[in-house]
Amino acid sequence: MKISLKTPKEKRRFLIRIALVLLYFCVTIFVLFNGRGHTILIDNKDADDLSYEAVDGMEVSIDSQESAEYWPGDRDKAVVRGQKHKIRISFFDEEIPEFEATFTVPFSVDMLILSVPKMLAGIEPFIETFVAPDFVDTFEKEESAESFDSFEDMYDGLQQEDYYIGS
Amino acid sequence: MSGKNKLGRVLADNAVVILFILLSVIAIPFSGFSVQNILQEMFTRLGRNSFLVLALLLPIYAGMGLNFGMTLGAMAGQIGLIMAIDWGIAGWRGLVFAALVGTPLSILLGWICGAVMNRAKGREMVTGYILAFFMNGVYMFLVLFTMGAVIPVRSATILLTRGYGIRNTLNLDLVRASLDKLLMLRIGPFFIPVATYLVIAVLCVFIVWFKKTKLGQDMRAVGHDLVVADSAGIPVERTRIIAVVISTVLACYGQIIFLQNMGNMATYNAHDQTGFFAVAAILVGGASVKKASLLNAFLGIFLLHLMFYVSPRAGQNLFGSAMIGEYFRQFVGYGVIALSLVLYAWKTRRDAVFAREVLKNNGSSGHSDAAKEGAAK
Amino acid sequence: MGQDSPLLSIQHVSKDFYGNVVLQDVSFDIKPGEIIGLVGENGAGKTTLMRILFGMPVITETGGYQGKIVFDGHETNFSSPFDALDAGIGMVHQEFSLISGFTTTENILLNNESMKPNFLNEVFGDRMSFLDRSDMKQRAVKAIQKLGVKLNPDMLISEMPIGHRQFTEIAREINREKIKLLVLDEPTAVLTESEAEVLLTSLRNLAAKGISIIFISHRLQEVLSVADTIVVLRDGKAVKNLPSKECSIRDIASWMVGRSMTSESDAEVANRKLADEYFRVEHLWVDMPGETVKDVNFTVNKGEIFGIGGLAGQGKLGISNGIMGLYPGGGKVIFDGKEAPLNDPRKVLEIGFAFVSEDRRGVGLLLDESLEWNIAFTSMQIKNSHLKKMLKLVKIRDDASMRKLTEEYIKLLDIKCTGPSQKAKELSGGNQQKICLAKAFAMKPSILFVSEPTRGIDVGAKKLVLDTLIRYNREYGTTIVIVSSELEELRSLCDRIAIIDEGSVAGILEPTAPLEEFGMLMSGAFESNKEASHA
Amino acid sequence: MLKVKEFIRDFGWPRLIIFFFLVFMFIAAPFVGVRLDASFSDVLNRFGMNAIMVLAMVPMVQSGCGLNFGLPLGIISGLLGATISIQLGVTGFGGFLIAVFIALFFASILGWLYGLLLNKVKGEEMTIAMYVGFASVMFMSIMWLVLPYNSPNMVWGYAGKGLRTTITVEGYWLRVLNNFLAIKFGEFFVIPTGLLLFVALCVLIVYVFMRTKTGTAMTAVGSNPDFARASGVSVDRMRAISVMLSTMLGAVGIIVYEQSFGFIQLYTGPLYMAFPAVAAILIGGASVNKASMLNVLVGTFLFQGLLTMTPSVINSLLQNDMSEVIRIVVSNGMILYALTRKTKVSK
Repeated sequence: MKISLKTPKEKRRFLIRIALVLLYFCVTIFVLFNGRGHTILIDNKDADDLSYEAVDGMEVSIDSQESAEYWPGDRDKAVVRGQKHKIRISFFDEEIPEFEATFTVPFSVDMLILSVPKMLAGIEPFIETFVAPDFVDTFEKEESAESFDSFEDMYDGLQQEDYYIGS
Repeated sequence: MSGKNKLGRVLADNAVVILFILLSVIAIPFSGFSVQNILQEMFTRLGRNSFLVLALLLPIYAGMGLNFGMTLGAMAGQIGLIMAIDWGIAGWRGLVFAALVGTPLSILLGWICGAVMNRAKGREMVTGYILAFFMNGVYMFLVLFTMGAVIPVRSATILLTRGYGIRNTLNLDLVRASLDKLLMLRIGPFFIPVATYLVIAVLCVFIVWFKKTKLGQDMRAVGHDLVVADSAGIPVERTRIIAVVISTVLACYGQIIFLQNMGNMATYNAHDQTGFFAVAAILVGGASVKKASLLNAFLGIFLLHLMFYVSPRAGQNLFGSAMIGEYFRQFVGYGVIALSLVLYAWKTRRDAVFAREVLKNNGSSGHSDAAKEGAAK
Repeated sequence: MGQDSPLLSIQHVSKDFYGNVVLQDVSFDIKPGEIIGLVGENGAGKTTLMRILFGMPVITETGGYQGKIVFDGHETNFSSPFDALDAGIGMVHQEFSLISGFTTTENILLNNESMKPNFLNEVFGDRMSFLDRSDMKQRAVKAIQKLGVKLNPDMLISEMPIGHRQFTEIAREINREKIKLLVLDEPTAVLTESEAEVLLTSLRNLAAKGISIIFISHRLQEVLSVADTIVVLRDGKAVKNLPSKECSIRDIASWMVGRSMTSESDAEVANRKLADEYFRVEHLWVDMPGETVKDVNFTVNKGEIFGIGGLAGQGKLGISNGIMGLYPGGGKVIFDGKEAPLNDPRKVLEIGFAFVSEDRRGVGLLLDESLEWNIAFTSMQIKNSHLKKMLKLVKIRDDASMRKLTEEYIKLLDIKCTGPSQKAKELSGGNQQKICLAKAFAMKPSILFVSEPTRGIDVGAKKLVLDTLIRYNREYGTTIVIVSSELEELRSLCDRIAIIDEGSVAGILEPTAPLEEFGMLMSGAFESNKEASHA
Repeated sequence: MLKVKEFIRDFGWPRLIIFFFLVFMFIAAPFVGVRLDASFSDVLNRFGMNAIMVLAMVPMVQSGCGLNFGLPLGIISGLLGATISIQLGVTGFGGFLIAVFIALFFASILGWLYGLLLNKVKGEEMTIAMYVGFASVMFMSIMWLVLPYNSPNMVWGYAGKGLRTTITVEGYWLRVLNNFLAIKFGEFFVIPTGLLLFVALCVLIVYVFMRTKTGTAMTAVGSNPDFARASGVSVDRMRAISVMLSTMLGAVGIIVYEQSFGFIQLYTGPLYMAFPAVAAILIGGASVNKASMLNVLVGTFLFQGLLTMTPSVINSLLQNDMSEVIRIVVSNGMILYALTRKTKVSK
C-alpha cells in the first residue's frame, strides 16, 4: 500500500493507523505481562541455621484468593497472574496484627518459592526461583510416536477424530 | 410451472437439510440419550464450532466457494496458542495473546491463499484443499523442527524430549475453557457459555454489518459475476484476496475458541479436519457453494453435531458396534459434502437451462411461432 | 459551452493492425446534444473506432493510432476505459454488462454507490463505508426519470424483460454526473419494436438535455428517425457524413455496401446449370446464444454454392450450427428426399454432411494435437478410416495412413507447416482454416457447410480459401452452403444468397442483384417482399 | 540457450528441482552409509507396486475429467476382489487372478456409475471426486464390519465377524508377482521381474487402448470437447468410459500393491491413497489435462525414488526425520503447482 500524506484526511488516517499498530503492541505486551502465570510455592519452614523460624500457624492469601492454613513446615502453592502481588497473612495468634505486603516476581520465572518467615523477618531475598528437578520427566509418558512411517501413517492421525469432534 | 413441480424444486433445494432431520429423528431414540443431555451437548458445541463455520461465509459471498484454505488460519491460531502456553499466559489473556500473535500470521497466510486461488479461478475449492495439505507440511516443519531449535521456546515442558519440536499433544490447561467460564450462566439444568456466545454474536453482527459496506457490496458483485464486476472497475482480485484474508483470520480465532473448549491440542492433527467439519456443517444447514447465510451456519452446526453426537451411540445400540456409528458419521460428513456439491452443480445446470428459456421467451417477442414452440420444449 | 464548438471531434484517425488497415483518415464532429448515427457493415471499423475513443488497452498494445481526438476542448488519449468514464463518456455494450442477481438500483450504481463514512474508514479505507441505500435509490430513480422510462428500482435484473435490462444499462451510464457523451452499440438489437420505440424516445429526451449520443445500429429506420447526423463507415473510411434529413434508407444501404465488385465470377455463375432440389430447410429454429434462429426456410440445389449472409447476431451462424446438431433446434431438414435428424451431430455426419465451424479455435481444431489428428479424426470416428488391425485383435490408429492423408492435403491446399506432426495451434489463422477445410474434405461430404471461412485471416489466405472452395465445388460437384458476414465474398462465390435478419430469411437474391437491395434486406428495411426470388 | 529455457518452462522448475534432488540423494547415499543397491532394489519394487495406480490417472486426465481424486472408488473394488478371493480360499497365482477378476467386475460397475455422476457435474469434478472417494471409503468401512465374511484369516478373532484392519495375504498370494522369475544379484539387489512384467502389460494395454478409435476419441474429448462433439463423438459416453477405465486400473493397482506389500489395508486405509498417485503423475510431467505413459513411468519412478531415498538419506544426513515434511511439501506442492499453472489449452 502506498502511503501518501498529501491531504489532511490521509494524514489523519496514517496517524490513526500508526496508533492502532502501537495499540496492537501495547495490548500484546499487556496480556503478555498481565496474563503471565506464575506458580508461587508458599513456604513456612525454619532456616537451616535457624536464623529465622517458621510461623506457628497462619492463614495466607495472595491476591485475595481463597486463603490457606499453614503450620510450621508446610508448603503449599498458589497460581497467580501478573507480576505484582499482594499477600495477606493473618496469624492464629490473634495478638499479632494482620500482615499485608506487596511484592513483585520476575517476569521470566515460572515457579518461585516465597518464604513467609523470611519475609516477616525482613530477610532479602525472600523470593527464590524454584527449579523442579523431576519436572521434565513427569511429561515423558505422554510421548507418543513422533515420526510417521509413511503417507498413510501420517493420515492415520485423522482417526484421532474422537479428539477432534470431542465426543 | 405446476404446483407439483414447485414442490419438487423446494424438496430438491433443501434435500440435504431434510435428509439430516430425518436421519436425526431416526437416530435419537436409538442413542438412548436424554433430551437434556443432547441439548446441553448442543449448547456446548454451538459455542465451540460456530465461529469456525461463520468464517466460511465471506468467501462464499465472493464467489470462491467453500474455503478449504481456512485450515491455514487454524494453523496460525495454533501457533498463537503454542506461544501463549510457552509464555505461560493464563486465562482469557492467554487467548487474547494467542489471537494477537495469530492475527498477523493468518493475514499473511490468507494473503498467500487468496493469491494462489486467484491463479486457479474456477477451481478454488480443490486448490484450497491442496494448499491446506501443502501448508500442513510447512507447519510441521515450523513446529516440529524449528521450534526449540531456531525459534526460541522457553518452556521445556512443551518440547519433545529430543530438545526441539513441540509435543504431539499440548496441554492447554492454562487457557482451558477460559472463555467459556468467563460468563457461565446456569439456566435450569443447562450451562450456557455466555461469553463465547457473545463473541459469536459480535461476529454475526460484523458479518451482517459487513454486507452493508461498500466492500461487502463489491464482494457480492464479484461473487455474482466476475467479468461484469471487473468491467465496472471493481478490483476483483484484490476483493477476492480480502475475502480470503478475513476468512483466514476468523478461522484463526475460531480455532482458538475451539481449542480452549477442548482443553488440549493435537499439535499436528488438530487443524487437519477443521475445514472439513466447518464445510460439512454449513452444507448440512442448506448452504450451497454460492449461497450461505447465518441461519445456514447455525442450523448446520446443530444438525451435523446432533448427528455426530448420537450416531456412535445409536450404532452401538442398533448394531452392537460403536465403530459402525463412528464410520457412519464420517460417511455422512463426507457424503453430505459430495451430495451438496453434486446437487449444486446439477442445479446450476438446470437454472442455466431455465434462464435461457426465459431469455428466449422475452427475446422472441412473438416474432415467430417456431421460437415459442422451441421454448416450450 | 459554445453552440458551435463540438463536444467531440475525431480528426483524421487511422489505425492498422500489423499493416491491416482498419481505419483510414476518419473525421467527424459531435456537437453537444447531437445524436450521430454511426452505420456500417461488420468490419467497417465501427468497433475499432469506439475502442480508440475509449482507450482500450488493445489499441496501445497494437501500436496506437494516428490522428487526434478532441473531447470537450482537450485533446485526449485515454489509457483505459475508466479514464474515458471519468472524462464523461459512457458506453452501452451490445451484450449486457449487468449483474443479474442485483436489483436495478444496485446495477445502476455498480461501483458508484452512495456511501456513508464510518470510523472504520480511518483504518481500512473508504471501502469500509456503509452503503446509503435510500440515497442510492433516489439517485437510481432520478437516472430512470431522466431517461424517461418506467423501471422498478427494486427489481432483480434476472426477473426483468430484456428491454428493461437495456434501459438499466443506459441509466447506469447517464447516472454519472459528468456524462456528456453516450455511445450505444446496437442497443435495439434485442428489443421488441415497441421497446425500441421507447428507447428512441428516451434518447431524444437525453439529447434534449444536452447529452450527445453516438448511436450504432444496423436498423436504418431507427437510425434515421433518431439521429441528427448520419456517418457511414465503409472499409475504414467515413464515406458519408450528412444530416439525416438529406438521406433515405436506400441511400444509406447502398453507401454501406457500395464497393466495386470483382466481376470475374459473374459470368460463370450466371451460366451455371444446376440440378434439382437437393436440400431443404423448413421452419428451422435454433437456440444458439447470440445467434438465435427463429424460422428459416430455404432450398439448395445439387451442386450449388448457396450463400447465407446478414449482420452479426441475426442468426445466420445459428443455421449451419443447428443443422449440424451443435445447438438445440427444431423444424425440418430434408436432404436428398429423406428427413435428416436434428440434434445429433453423429447422424448428420454419417449421412454426408460436413461442417467448417466459424469458431475455428473453439470448435474447429484440436489446438494441442497434431495436424494428422485434426484432419483425420472426424473421418476416423465416422467412417472408421485410418484404423488398422493389430495382431488381428484390436483395431488401432493407423498413423501411417493418417500421415499420408495429411501430407496429401498439405500439398493440395498448400498449407504452410513444418510437417504433419506439427501442433495445430502453431499455425497461422489462414493455415488453420485450411486444416479445417481439409478435415471436412477428408469426410468426402455430399454437402458442405462452411461458416465464416475467411474470418480473421489475411487477404492472401482469404483468396486461397475461397478458391479452394470453388475448386472443390466444381471438381467434385459438392453442394456447399456458405455462411459469411462478408457480402463481397458471398457475391463472388455463390449462386444465390439468402440474407438473414432477426432469425429468419429476409430475402434470397442473385449475386448480381443491386447492392442496395442487399443493404435493405440486412437492415430489416423491407419486409420480405423478395420471396419471389425463391428458386 | 533459448531451447533450454523453453524446455525448463515447459517441464516446469518444480520437476527439475525434484529430479536434481533425487540425483543428489543417489549420489549422497553412499557417503552417509546407505546401500545403493538395496535402495535401488527398493525403488524398483515400490515403482512396480505403485505404477498401476498412477496409470489409473491417465484415462481420466486424457478425457478432461481432471486428476482422479476419486481413486479410492477403484481401490475399494480392489479390496472387495482381494477379500473375496481370500474368502474363497484360493491360493497362489489363481487366487491373485480371481481377486483381479472380481475387482474388475466391481470396478466396472462402480466406475460406470461414478462416470455418470461426474458427467452431471462438469467443471467441479476434482472436488466432488475427492468427496465421493472419501464417502465411499467410509461407507465401505461400515460394510467391512457388516458383510458376511467368515474366513478366520480375515475376521476379528474375538468377535468372529467383521474384517480386521489389516489382513495378511501370506499363504494366499503374497508376492506372487514379485517372485515370478525374480532375479537376484547378491544379497540386496532383486529385480521383481514378474511385477515389472505385469506393470508393463498394464501399461501396454492402456497404451494400445489409447490408440484405438475409442481411445483417440477420448483424447480428443479431453483436448477439446466441442471439437469432439462436432465430430460426432458422444462426450458424455467417452468421459464415462474413461472414468470406468480409471477405476478398473485403480482396482488392479491396489491388488498388485497388496501382493507385494503383504497386507490388505481396510477401513480408512484407502482414504488418502489418491494423493501420492496424483503427485506422482504430475511429477512425471503430466498436467491437469494431458498425461502420457511416459509421465506415468517417469513420475512413479521419481516419486517413489523420493519416498525411498529421503527417509534414509536425509535422516542420516540431518539426524532428524525431516523426510516426512519433505514428502508432504513436495507431493502437495506439485499438485498445487499443476492446479495453479495457467493451462495451455488455448481457446
